[in-house]
Amino acid sequence: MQFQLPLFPEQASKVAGQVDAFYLFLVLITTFFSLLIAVLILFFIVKYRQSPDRKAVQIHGSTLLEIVWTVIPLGISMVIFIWGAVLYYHIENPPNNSLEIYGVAKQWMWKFQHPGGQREINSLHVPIGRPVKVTLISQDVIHDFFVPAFRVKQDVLPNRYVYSWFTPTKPGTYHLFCSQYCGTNHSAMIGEVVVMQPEDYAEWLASGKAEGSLASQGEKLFQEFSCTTCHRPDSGARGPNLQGLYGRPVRLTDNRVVVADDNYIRESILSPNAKVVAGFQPIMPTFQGVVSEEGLIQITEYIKHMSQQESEPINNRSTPTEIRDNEVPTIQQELQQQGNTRPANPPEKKK
Amino acid sequence: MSTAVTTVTPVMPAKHYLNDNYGIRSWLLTKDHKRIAILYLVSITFFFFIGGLFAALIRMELLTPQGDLFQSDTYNKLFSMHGINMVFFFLVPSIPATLGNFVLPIMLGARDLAFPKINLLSWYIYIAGALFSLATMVSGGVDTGWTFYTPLSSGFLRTHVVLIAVGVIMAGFSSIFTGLNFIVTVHRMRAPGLTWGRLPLFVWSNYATSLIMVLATPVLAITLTLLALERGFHIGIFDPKLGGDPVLFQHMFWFYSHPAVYIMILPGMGVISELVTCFSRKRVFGYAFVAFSSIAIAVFGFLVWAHHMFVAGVSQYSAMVFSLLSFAVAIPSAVKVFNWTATMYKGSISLETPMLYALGFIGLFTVGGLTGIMLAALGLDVQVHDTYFVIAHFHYVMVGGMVTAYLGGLHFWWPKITGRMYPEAPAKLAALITFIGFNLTFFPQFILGYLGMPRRYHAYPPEFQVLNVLSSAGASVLAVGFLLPAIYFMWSLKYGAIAGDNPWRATGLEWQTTSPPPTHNFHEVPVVTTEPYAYGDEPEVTIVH
Amino acid sequence: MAEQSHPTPKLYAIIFITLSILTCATWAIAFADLGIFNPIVAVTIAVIKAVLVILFFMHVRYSSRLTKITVSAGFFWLMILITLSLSDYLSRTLRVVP
Amino acid sequence: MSTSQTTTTEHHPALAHQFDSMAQQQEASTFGMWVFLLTEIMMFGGLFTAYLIYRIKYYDGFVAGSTSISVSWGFANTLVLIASSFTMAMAVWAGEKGIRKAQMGFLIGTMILGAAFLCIKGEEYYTKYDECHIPGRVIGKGFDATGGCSAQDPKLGNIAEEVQQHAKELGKTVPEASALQTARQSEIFFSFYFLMTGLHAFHMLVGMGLLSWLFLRSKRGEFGPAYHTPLELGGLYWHFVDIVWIFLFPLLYLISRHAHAV
Repeated sequence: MQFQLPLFPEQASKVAGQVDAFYLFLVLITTFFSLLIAVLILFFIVKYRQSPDRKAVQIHGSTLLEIVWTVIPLGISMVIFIWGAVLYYHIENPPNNSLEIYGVAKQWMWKFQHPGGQREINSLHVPIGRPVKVTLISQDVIHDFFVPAFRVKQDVLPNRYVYSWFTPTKPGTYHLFCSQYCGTNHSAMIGEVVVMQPEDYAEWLASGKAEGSLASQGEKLFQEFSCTTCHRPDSGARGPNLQGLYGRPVRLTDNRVVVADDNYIRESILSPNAKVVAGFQPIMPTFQGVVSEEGLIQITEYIKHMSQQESEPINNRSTPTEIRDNEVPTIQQELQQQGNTRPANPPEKKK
Repeated sequence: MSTAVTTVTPVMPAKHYLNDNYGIRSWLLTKDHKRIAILYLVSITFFFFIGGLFAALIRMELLTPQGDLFQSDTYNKLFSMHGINMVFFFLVPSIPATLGNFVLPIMLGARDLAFPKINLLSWYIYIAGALFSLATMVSGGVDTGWTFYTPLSSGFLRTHVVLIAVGVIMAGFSSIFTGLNFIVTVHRMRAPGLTWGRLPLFVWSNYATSLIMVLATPVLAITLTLLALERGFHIGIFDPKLGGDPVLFQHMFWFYSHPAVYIMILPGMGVISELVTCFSRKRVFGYAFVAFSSIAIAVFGFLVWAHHMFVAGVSQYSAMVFSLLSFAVAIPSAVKVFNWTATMYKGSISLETPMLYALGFIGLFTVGGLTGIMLAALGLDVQVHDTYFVIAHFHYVMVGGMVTAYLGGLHFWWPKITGRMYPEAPAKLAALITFIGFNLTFFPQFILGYLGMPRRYHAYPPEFQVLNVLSSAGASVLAVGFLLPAIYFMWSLKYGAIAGDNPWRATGLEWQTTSPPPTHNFHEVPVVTTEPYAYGDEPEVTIVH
Repeated sequence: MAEQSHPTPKLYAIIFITLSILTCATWAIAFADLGIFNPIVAVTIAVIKAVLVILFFMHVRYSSRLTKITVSAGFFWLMILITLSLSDYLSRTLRVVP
Repeated sequence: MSTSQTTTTEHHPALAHQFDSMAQQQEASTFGMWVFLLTEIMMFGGLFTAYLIYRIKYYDGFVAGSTSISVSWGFANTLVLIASSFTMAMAVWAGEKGIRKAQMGFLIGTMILGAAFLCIKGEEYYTKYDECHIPGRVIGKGFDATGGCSAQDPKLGNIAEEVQQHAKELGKTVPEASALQTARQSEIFFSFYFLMTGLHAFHMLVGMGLLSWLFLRSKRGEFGPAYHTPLELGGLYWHFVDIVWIFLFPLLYLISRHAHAV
């Protein structure tokens, strides 16, 4: 055949097959009802064609029928809702052991950073067979991270981290589209996702020129901005100790409890007084306009890294095989424990 | 009831609203709802063809994968202006402001709408908004897309966003005034005996539409005002740099724009109810259910807006709530489709042009509605959101639904409006061409969408070309289908056969007055004694044109 | 409904005085520390005042059912806008438990 | 049956052709006004929704902004507006009774109170203009030497100072860095303050126009027991504007007042 006329995009992620199955189910329902209506209409047109010797039979309606065709669609749509919601839940929530990659979108390009510090533009290399979580942020307008072959899509917002995750299953090169209109060259904001065998990926990572891992770059910034002056582990520190902070619930001055996730860390760097940890003074200046998006990602990655065992050396995380399988307790578990133990980041001193 | 066959030769009434008064002033200062309907008809037709022209250029560009016909900036302006003109200046006013304005008071047995001056004012506001839109086009266009998403529109684009925002706000106020007028008229101006249970379904659906216009449009007005202020003064409400939340704009925008898609389909549903009963010569099946489903759609339509935002960064919990509610709004639509189909059962069906459009509507709306269900299903929406699947879906509803219903209604009431018949043969041909062209244009886009072609793409990867070429080919067929009626309607103004009061032998008060009606609609106040659609009781009359 | 009896000047005066007292109350209470009840009390008083104005100054108490439904519809739809929008904002930071 | 053909006997000059009776016309007009007010509720509603979201998000900034505006003026204005609602209600009453003098007197009274409200509002606006709190960097006379608000964050200064001042009164200290951040967040408060009170003041201006027109018609003796619909509609509009303010006052002026000195 000269032209290929595919009906499905390639299935290159674990979830793709599930989405396709759901899609087929819905196509089937759509076809069934459309045909039902079409056939009925055509049948009626022929059967009840106007003719001089027959008059229309006046029927007022039937409550029973109305109930039937209210309840049946309602039932079907509830099935669709539940199936769709479960699938969505699955698509939206990455597992804890994902390989974490960071993406920054800007008009009109994609910039990705691997944990080992390798950067790429408009292309994203990922290994086959393990969940990949891409943390995304935009530098300007709203973009959208869309890989049809993976059946994932996520609007990339300015000023807030969002996530997209997938488990690639098939080596190859796939389209990465920006599917939220973002200005003049919106349609040129196309990248590619290259799915590789793990060993090829490791080789590719090794060939990339990285100025140290993300975390170590973050550490450098951490020193540069003199963050250590206040954020120290000792008791005289003026800022909370960041060791072991990431992913834990934090009690704030107003007694609220928030989880120290990427967005919390980002917010605390840019507007530090918004959510001050209980027991500390709001003395930190803002770093708005001082740190770049990439820098924020690196610092976050460094803080994440500090959460791990002291013994684990920082530069060790350049290869994906060594990504921790972190077992962060859920907020519920943490809150349960609060009766007897303090939150993970207990304020050591008062005032 | 006697069934004696009488033969009548229709004549034009000596005095009617068209020859009551002459001259440009008598039109521009008219307070007659029928003349205002015609003013609207002319204006929205103008915008329909402008919007159509943009669509044609878009489809031309998409014939090839490289963006070679236009610059990407130009292309972005084309689809933006296509969307803005079609949505705010054609679809929203289409049926309510023209057919609704014309027949709704007559259907109620009223001499006019409750507030004729406000009705005229609403047309002038529309025209003022339209001038802003034209000014925007002339001064280089706007490239926000019809959704105006921030922060792109508020802080990044260099085009005339404020100008078009003002235009859209004005168009919005014009529809608020139309809606207000309809609501009050339906409540307060019904003829003696015309109880709520006897209202024609077209009135019910326009009433439901008016509720949405009145309750949703103000939110759009304030949202676009905030957008304009954000651009002018950097007030920081949508600008993330100043601490604002761009997603809030989407919430507020869709609070209007999702109900607005029901503004754009409910009146069409009302038209179809009239057409199906008339050309099946049958009472509508389940009157109360069809009537209340309109209200249900209007109310539920307000609860589902964030299904446009499943991947926009809303919380997963609220995404689930909005998805669940979205299915609720699908049910009344399904009820309507089933009832129309059941109405045809054991009817006496004749396939005049309006009926052809009505049948086309039912088929296309069914596909459009069911694909809407697919979009409301969370897991699938992730894949098809912001792709050509969405484009195909809403064109099935907006064009396959609303435009088809509008054309059907226009053919149906054309004899009432002008007193003359349109030519039947070319009209049937046009209906057929529209149906075929429409499906050829938009069906391939469903597949394109699932394959992953994002919307608003000026250039696209080459593997999408075959489907795009098909779609563009369909668009050229569709264009013929839309141009034909413009030609023969004009022709019929002079040469069409005299229609007579009731060429379709339809029920409804509008058919009991002359065609065209006198300025005050009725020579004596009608009294309603029967339920609507009392087909079967009417005397057989053969009309010889 | 023009024939229906509207309030007398005396009733208007009573409403006016009540409204003034409530205004003073909301002003005074604002300076007392009631914790999270401060905004709640303030808004409750505002609602009471608004209802008084609607019922008496705007004659809704003496109007048709249609008017009453119209007024309620306005506030009902406003509640839809507010609650459903907030449903997103307030649940965004909730963490999904795996 | 909703229409009646009974009362067409005496044809009032104000009866429009599309209506059968004055009663029907009055009902339709009043209902129309209510539907219009419905749209007004939704329009202000959009702003209220946005306000609530940001109030939750930037609570400290909203507290700081709210504390910096004059609660006394806000309180005074609430009383003024309630009084004007009272005089308006009385004007409508006088209209129904057909007492021309009272109509005119109460309308004038309402206008004076409306003007007083706008003057107070103007005074408040001027203060904020002076302190560079008008949203954006363009309008206002600043603290900086050049006399404008265009320099780097001049407007943050006074809020930051106030935040520190209030903290001191409560025996706490707020470092400058933190106060500056609060001040920055308070800018969103001021955006809402000007948007909401601005839209409200715009409605007041429209209302003043309506009142003058009603006054002229009342002077001509057009309103009496048979026909006073315009007066009633004007009243509905005016009371609605009052209701908006009844909500604006606690929402804008009374955020966490208890934590601060007057």
